[in-house]
Amino acid sequence: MANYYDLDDIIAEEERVSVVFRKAVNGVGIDASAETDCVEIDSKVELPFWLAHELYLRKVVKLKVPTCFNQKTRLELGADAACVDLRSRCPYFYEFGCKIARLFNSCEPETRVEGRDLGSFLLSAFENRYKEVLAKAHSAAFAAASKCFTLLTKEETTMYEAAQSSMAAFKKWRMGGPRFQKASILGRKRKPTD
Amino acid sequence: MATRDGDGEASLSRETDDLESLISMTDVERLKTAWRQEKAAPEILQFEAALIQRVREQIQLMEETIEDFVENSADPLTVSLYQMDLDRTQFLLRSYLRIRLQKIEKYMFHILNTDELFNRLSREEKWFAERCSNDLKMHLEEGILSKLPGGYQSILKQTIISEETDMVPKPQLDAFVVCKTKYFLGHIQLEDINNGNTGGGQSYRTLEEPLEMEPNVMHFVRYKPIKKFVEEGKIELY
Amino acid sequence: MAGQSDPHVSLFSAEELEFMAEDELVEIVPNMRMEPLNLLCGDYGPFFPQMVTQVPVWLAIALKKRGKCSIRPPEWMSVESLTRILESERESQDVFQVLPFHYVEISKLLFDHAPGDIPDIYMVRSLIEDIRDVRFHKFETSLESFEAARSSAVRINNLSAMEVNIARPFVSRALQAFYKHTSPDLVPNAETVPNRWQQPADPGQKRTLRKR
Amino acid sequence: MYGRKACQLVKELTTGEKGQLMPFNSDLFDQVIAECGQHYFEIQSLTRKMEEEGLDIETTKNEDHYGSLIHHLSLVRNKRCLMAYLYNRAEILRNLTWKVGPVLPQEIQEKLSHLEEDYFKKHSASLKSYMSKLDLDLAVDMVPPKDPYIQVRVLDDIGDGIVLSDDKTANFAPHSMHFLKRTDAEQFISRGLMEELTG
Repeated sequence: MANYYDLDDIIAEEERVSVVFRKAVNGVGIDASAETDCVEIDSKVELPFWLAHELYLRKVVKLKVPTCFNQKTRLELGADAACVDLRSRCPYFYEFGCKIARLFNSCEPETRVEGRDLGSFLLSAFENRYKEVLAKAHSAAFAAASKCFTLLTKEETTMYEAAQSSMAAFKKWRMGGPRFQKASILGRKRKPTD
Repeated sequence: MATRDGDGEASLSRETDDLESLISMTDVERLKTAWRQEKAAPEILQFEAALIQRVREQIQLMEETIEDFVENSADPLTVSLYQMDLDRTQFLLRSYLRIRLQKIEKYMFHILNTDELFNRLSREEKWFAERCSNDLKMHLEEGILSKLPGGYQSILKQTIISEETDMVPKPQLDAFVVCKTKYFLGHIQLEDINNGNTGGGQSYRTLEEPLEMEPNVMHFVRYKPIKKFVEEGKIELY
Repeated sequence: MAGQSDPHVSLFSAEELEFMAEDELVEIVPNMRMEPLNLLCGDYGPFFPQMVTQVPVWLAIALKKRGKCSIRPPEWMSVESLTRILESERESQDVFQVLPFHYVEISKLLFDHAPGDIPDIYMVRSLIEDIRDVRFHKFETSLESFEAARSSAVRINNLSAMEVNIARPFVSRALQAFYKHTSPDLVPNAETVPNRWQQPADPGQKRTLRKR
Repeated sequence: MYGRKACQLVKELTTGEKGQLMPFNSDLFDQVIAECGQHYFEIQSLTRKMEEEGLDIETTKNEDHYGSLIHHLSLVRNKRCLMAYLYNRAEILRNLTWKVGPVLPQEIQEKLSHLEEDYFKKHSASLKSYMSKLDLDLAVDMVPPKDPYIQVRVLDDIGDGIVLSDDKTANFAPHSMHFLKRTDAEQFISRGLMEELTG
């Protein structure tokens, strides 16, 4: 279970999913197309994951596999994993994917079919792309690196930055210089008063 | 790692040469090990009470020695060398205590809710953990919880009907650490069999071959499977 | 602060590793007479002119800075020894040569503070840089062929303190991600994650970073 | 959509430069708090409606039940976002105590709510009492020591008559250079009032 206060987890759960209502609901303003504050059975609505998830568990809605995990993305990732712009599809591709996969696997078999191999799909996507992240983090020239950078998901970016900053810290140490510095939380612009 | 002196937890399995190296180790070396372990472990470890007390006594003694040197106008070179040695030990002590405080700050609610962890703290740390969590509790209550409807005001549970303390941040025991051992450790079970880490618990991980750790070979390992060896001082973190 | 370790960047700061390395012993040749030092970290001395003695690196440097000794570079810091290591390092894609755990820090400290005491210093310095680069490149390459990382344990034999510390943030995150992505509640079908235990080992390929 | 504003609040924490603190967004924060009240109001009126219809609110699963379920879930979500906002900022504040000491620089203070200022003071006080119980200052020696003295240059007007650890006073005029005890200089440097000179 993720940390309650984890910002990335919270933001990942804001990702939208398409659902179809199996039950009617009264007194809510979640269906933009509805004129009243009711949701009819069979209405198609986009909900944030945190809401869709709970409603799905209680069999109030049916869930569709979000488009970023559809066949098209899978084919592209199969062809050349490293070049696919996952960030624009979903910045929390893996985290969100894991949440969806876990949900499908925990529930009744009829919905499992669609998302059943989502978990292994995520794993192979991660495996294939992680090497590229690694290679670029340590070696690529800045321009090339920043281009690749725009394609990365949040998790990949964190890994990339981890690799880069540990290397940068090492290089800084090797150069020598002051050991004591101003706390980074304080702005750098402030000029000394004359 | 140094055994926790004074609590009678002498391990009979230690080999003679280890015992010898243990005896010849200075307390500063032991402190350095404790510092490194504390830095590398995701959760808070047992406070090294006896060791810290000895080190503090040695520091005080050294401070007095240096004062005497200065008063008797000893060779300034000698004085500055003693001062540097003292500074190094002071750094280790401060940094050790600081890492622990930072862990307490981060996981205070969890530590206060878990006897096993709470008992690892020193008397002053216990006091700090309680005070610290009261401060934060009050801050969150005044800022948010008191403004929420009844049934949603808990700081531990998301709602009144939540079954567990699902709001409390816990250390990441699935984190990977770097470690090695002085011993030959066979059959380290890598999966969490007893306390299935999966929410549903309906299926288990395919079993991996148990890990055999040869002496002095460095590994990246998930912390949880080796946790008890770290606590027993059989595996050292780097 | 530069030398302060940030838990989100790396476990130890380079300055902290340097601090640990400063406790390693090194030989010095004093040019003065001094009583033994009974330090918290151990007893050293007595010191006599031209009499070789062992002290921790920090003490050696403190004396050197004040012109009280020369430092004898450790045996592995010679051109012959380093050339041999570099050659072996280049020959094998799998194995890392045995070097002192703090070779990066110790060599930097001695370059900075006792350059005059190191014979062939330019050669030595460039050899050590080459060795470090070759090793790091090798380590990276082994990470790229890392599918075997579906594992809770990875051997990293003979990597030095600094090398481990540079690699740690990335590797531990990647391993944790692999671990998470192979969780049974994500990949329930046992066939999708083959049990590597029962797989015949591939005799033709021996990796530096093999699964244990 | 429900929970949108709450998530916006959380996203604010992740934007901006790493390690920098954004001003406390009391406007958005209060709106989310108000939303929580609104959801609760809806839950109550839906429940009341069911009771008026003579239904058992424990067991009935009708459209009103599901309506109130959605409001409940939205409230729980809003709570999580609010808590994460305050909690993560509190964490930054605690780290600040280690970095700049117990007195907040003006530029940071401007970004805090009154409650946060209070919390910072209380937490620094707790830390201070811990240190005095131990009779050990943990706010120095943040970096492994080298020589006991370092060379520094004064960047800002610190004022004169500052008492150092050896009970001597010093006059730190701007741009003046000093040879100070490492532990005396440390806090001045991390607050940006001095810089270390090397080489």
